[in-house]
Amino acid sequence: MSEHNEQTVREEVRTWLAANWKPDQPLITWRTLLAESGWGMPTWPAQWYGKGYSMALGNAVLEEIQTAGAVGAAQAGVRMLAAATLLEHGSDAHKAKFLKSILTGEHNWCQLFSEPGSGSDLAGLTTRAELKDGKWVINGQKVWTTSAHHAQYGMLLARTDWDVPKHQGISYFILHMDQPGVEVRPLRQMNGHASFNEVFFTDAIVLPEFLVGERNGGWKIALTTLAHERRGADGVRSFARAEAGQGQVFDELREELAHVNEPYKWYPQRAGRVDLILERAKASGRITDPVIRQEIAELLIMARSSEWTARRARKAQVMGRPQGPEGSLGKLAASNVAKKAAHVHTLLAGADAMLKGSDGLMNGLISEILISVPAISIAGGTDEIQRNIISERVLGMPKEPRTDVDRPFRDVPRNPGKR
Amino acid sequence: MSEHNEQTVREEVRTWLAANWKPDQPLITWRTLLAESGWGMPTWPAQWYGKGYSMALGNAVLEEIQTAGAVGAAQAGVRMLAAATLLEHGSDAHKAKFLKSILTGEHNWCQLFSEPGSGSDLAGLTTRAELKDGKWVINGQKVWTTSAHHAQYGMLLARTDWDVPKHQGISYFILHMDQPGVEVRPLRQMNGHASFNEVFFTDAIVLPEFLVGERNGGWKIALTTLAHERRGADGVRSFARAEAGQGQVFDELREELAHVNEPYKWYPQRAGRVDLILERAKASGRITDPVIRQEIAELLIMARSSEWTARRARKAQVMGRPQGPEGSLGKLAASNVAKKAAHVHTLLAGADAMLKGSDGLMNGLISEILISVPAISIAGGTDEIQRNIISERVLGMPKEPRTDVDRPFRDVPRNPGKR
Amino acid sequence: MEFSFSDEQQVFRDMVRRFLEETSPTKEVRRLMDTEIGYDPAVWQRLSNELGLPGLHIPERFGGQGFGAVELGIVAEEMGRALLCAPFFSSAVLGTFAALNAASEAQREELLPDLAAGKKRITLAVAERSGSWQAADITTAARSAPSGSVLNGEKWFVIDGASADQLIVAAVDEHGIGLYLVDAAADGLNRIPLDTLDPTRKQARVVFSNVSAQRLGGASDATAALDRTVDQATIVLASEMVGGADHLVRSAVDYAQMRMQFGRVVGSFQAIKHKCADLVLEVELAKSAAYYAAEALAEDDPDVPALASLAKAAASAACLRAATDCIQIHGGIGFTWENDTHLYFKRAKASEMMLGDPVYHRERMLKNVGGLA
Amino acid sequence: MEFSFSDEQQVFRDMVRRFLEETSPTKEVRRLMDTEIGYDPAVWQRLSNELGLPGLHIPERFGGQGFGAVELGIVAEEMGRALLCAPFFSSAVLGTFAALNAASEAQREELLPDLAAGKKRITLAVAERSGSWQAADITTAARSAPSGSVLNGEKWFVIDGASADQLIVAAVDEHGIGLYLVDAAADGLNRIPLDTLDPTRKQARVVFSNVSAQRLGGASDATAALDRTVDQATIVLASEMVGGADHLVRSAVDYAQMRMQFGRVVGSFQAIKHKCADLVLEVELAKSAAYYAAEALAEDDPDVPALASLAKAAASAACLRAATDCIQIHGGIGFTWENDTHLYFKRAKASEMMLGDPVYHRERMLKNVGGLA
Repeated sequence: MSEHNEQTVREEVRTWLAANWKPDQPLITWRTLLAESGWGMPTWPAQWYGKGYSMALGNAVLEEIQTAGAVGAAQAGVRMLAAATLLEHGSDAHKAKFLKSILTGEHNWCQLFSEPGSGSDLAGLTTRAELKDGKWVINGQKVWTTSAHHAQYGMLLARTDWDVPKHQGISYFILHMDQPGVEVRPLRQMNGHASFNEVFFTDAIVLPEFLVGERNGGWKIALTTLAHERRGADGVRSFARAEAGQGQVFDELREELAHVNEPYKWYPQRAGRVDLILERAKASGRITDPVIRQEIAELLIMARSSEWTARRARKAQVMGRPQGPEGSLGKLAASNVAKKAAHVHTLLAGADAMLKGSDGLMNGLISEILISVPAISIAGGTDEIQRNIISERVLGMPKEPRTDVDRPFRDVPRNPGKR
Repeated sequence: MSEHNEQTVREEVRTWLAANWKPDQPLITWRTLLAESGWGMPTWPAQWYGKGYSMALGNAVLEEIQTAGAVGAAQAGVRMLAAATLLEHGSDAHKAKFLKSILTGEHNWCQLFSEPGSGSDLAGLTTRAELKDGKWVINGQKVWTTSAHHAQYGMLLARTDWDVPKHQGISYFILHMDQPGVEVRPLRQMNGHASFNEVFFTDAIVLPEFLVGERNGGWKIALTTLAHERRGADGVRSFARAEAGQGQVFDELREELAHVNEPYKWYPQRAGRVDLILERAKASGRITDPVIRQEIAELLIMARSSEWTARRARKAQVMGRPQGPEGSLGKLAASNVAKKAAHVHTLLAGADAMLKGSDGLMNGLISEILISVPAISIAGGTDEIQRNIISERVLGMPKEPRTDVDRPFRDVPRNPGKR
Repeated sequence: MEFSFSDEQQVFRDMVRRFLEETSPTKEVRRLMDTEIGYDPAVWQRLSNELGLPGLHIPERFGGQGFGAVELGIVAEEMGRALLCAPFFSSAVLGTFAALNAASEAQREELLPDLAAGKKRITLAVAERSGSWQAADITTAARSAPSGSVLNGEKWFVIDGASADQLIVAAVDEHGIGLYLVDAAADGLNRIPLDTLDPTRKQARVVFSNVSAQRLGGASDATAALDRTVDQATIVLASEMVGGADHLVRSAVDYAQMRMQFGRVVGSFQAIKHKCADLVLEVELAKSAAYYAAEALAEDDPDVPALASLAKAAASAACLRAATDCIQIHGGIGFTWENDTHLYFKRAKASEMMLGDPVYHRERMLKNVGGLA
Repeated sequence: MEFSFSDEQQVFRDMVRRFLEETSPTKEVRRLMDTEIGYDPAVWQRLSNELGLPGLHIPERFGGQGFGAVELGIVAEEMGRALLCAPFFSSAVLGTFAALNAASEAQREELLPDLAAGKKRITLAVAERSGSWQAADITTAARSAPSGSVLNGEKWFVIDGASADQLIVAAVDEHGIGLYLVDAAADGLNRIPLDTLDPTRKQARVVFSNVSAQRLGGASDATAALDRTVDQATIVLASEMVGGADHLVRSAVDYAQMRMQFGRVVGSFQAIKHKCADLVLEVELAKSAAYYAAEALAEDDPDVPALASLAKAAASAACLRAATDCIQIHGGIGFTWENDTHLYFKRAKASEMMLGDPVYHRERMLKNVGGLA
């Protein structure tokens, strides 16, 4: 496919867009066109809604779509993690059945990995899948499932063999969420939002054809999903982008985004809102306080250095350089920045830090920072797990001696099943 | 012995002192009298230079000695750790041979426990003792041995069995330092002082009668020594006390103290010299700087709270209350205080922090703080070991799974013998 | 200084703790925090009648028990541990100390017996929009009127301000600062509940428009009485915070002992063990500071202002850290509404700022450092 | 901003690193730190002749290589890693930048070729007894004299002040601040070596009693040139510190991988692993700051003053922490003279204070925050 040079490709896209893109059509109609053309996911294989292009060429295509002001393939939620996993490990039947509706936005997905009893230790999961009468019967519980309440499908990890070591008895399934054995309950956080769900399975059913990969071979597939998640391939990070076009496509897109992004609206507060610090320092008058100024400076130094470090990592990746330490540090850095920011916001708020809602500063935004930041050092892998990862993968330090990986999972001490 | 009431005892001591104490006699003569009278160590057993008194009654005796302005038994160095260990685990022959000269100050002792390859993991020691022709032959190396260069005897831990788990193959010996197989080399620290020594054994000899306790039973005896060390029973802490009397006893005592305390003269600097902070803040003019004031306040809060915590612990001990968390925190608290103090001293010194010796502040004292404080979080048990102890003994958290305690020491991975 | 509680004090602590374990489990805290007044009058009555806690430190001649700051600190510590929802801090601490410090003998005779019996709840209103508890920042004004005085101004962050029976209000008058007693039902008084981060302790904004008030004490500046009241309350608040911190340490350790990951309890990982060790160190130091300050208050030590600030700064840091670490050690569950840690976190965050933040108190401590140096 | 080094820059870094590994092993550092001048003239010559490092950033027309701040940062980082004892910072950085910023074209032609070739070592004297590198704190005075100018005053903390061939001296004169070139052999010049905490970089006190001097540049205030010089040197110093910090991280990790306790390498304990993880994070962030500041300097970004201070504050904290943690991870051995960590620790401690301490730089960064906000 690299016979195309970039200019030719750009012209091809433009021609196609000129013929097909118009803002006044149903969003799904447009995205179906886009998916079938292969332009929406140019780096995907040509046989699966893509063009098989390199990352660079793919970026050129996406640039053209953006320049034309056209709407791209659906990105929100965890759909892209599902897509990436299916592209890599799914059967052709899986790809044929699921990929298009992921791109058009018709079907939403959720990730059914974490459990109450297995958080940091994901492979310690105890949700069970048992083959009965030719169908997989699922029993157990998942948690921290974003958007489970409006997902049609879930990527499910369940234990299918208890007599082998923990990583070797897990299978990866595609679960249809809309069935009697699946109950989704919102899980409220300390900041009052309920961005996550608990999902309970009581004899929920998965058809045998919806096993992904081999039976008991689910762990390495899960690692694919997780690797894409770490790379930020989920659409979560893009939630802040406003889509301001005119026409039916955009109206429907805004509706979709409002819906999908709802659970994430406190995420910027969780990150500490460094962007508000100087404004708040001026508004509070404490910008002249030398003690506060030191705190602000420390925060800005951390925040800017973290950004620059992330940009170093991205640049190295783009240049094809081997990843240096800077690549694995982002999450821990973000956690440190957020904690420091919450501290500075507290000092800047003074006694008003005790107020919330409409009595609180910035209509409660500041108090939302204070009660959201504690999540950032936990969600998506605790600081402690990040430090393990950094010390092992970046610094090459040895793992701790493990007592849980070399024996049948049945015999590994674990949390009681009930919560 | 508790038939004595305190008043009777006090009078008895006074009478004895009136008859025997005079400042113009050789120090050793006086201390021999004191040791033989039992008044010097009133809580020791009556048959071993003591009176068998309770702690309270013993304190009354020592008060009387102090009130009379008389010099007490020798305390400096680690002699009292040796004495306490021998009293508990030594044979009558050991007690008869060693205790008196400990009390008179004639013989100094050192503690031959730590090795280059076993610091935090003391029980991993590899100095070996082999019985040849009826004598123990010692080979190996010790380190961090304070005062080894002027000690006549050492408390030595050596491995006598390599085929049993690590704690079960260690024996406790009394080693005569003045012999050809023992070489003492001063070990210079980053602050330029050489307070410690390395001690090398090349076929050094211990006579069989100088084994303390059972062969291979040395570990629990070592724990006795270490417990007394933790309780501050070594004389190290008292080094700052000046002895200001007139007469031959005092002249000789001052000489002894100057000699024995020499290695410890940087210890106050290692602790951060919080006592100098306000004086330095005023002298530097930075006492008016709000940023520095916060740092000073944080330091004083830590330092005062640490003192009060230590006093809570002592008071609880005196009252016979069960030890609370406050008892085990002192060393870690002291380490935190010292580090913070070094930071504040640096800020107060400004560019002058770059100078030392006579060019440095307070004739180099401040620079000595800066380059001595790093030792406090290591010496006598690292901060990490303290955190283990606190979490396990105070908070009751479980030990980490161990891989080194249940198999023959021979098979435990360890540092290469040579350094 | 004693550096130790007496056997009697220990017995007293156990009694208070048992009472609070019974009456203030977190289920009850959760129920009460959603009510308007934020406490259970029946529990308040029991706490007053059975234990006499509101009058603990009120002299016996005014119907109190005549104990001192050390006993009060014990009570506050246990209340912090139990996260009790009650008007104790507002009425038994702020209001009562203000009355003790500023009121005339006749006024004391009028006010204190009811306070001691828990029959009347009187809070103290000092801070205004700027959020300062310093006398110099007060702008609410009092002027003499034919019958008593008249207040105009606005107070913020008034604890239990919307539910108290009476308020003692710090105002500027011709003598400097005066403390004025105002009836909750007085004309011109408007009490607006504030939406607070900490749902377990209610606050109100109180607006005074020509409100009739009675000045406490004689015709002289009450700044010293106000400052002393704030110092006393600051020490009690520090005690409350170390109680909360101590609970949080225990909660974190208990969870870490129970929670399994990787085939081990997480409390066997050094990352968790060392975090707990550092935490218990900070909390024990803060306790020592709170105990020392309470003893100093009981002995009327001249260093009380410095020690109050020291104890508050230490307790704020320790309690907030304990709450943050407790959430972290719980992992995801620690961030849920269902888990109790966030209730303590929010109390810690609010207490950190109440009566002055740690930066303020560190500076104030150093200004008054005196014998601490 | 590039956020990445080019392939050529990487090759250059490797070359510098190899050279320094060969010429500046710690055994050599230990030998040189005990000498009076504190460096090896033969190595200085090789470094000048073979690599042209002193002239790296000097324009080609003055005999330099015409590279920019990024390449200079690379060199400084590698020198920090190797703890090189050499007059590079004093002469190639401070002196050279001062000449570049302040000298007239004729003076540049006179000075820069020798500087570029490493034939002359010219240091810069700014700070005085008060230890400030700010123009406003300078009291050393210059007055016009029949032939050139005459200096009176005293400079402190002059790097390589006792061994440099010439000094550029910041002094107050009728235009404001002037930078004056003084010959080391001039009458009335007294250079007294200072006893420094960091034995690897010598400093001197320099007393001027009617010393003949030549003013650099035209008859106008040189404050801006001085400030820029200090900014440039600050960025280079930050680069040097992150080099040292990076070495220390590696040293700590290597030791932890090798040292056994309790039957495991200590690097398998979370207490050590997590300390190293936190450390590498801080060091990588400081590196990013130093790299960004160097790029900004190369691009003549208006935020250079803020970025210089930001990079210095970040690098100081990271380098000192790296040294402290490296000692801690080594345990007892880390505190011995025989172990090399203390040499880095002492350099870190001195560099922390050189050209202004972190408190100063954080405040200064915020004053100039501009585009960083």
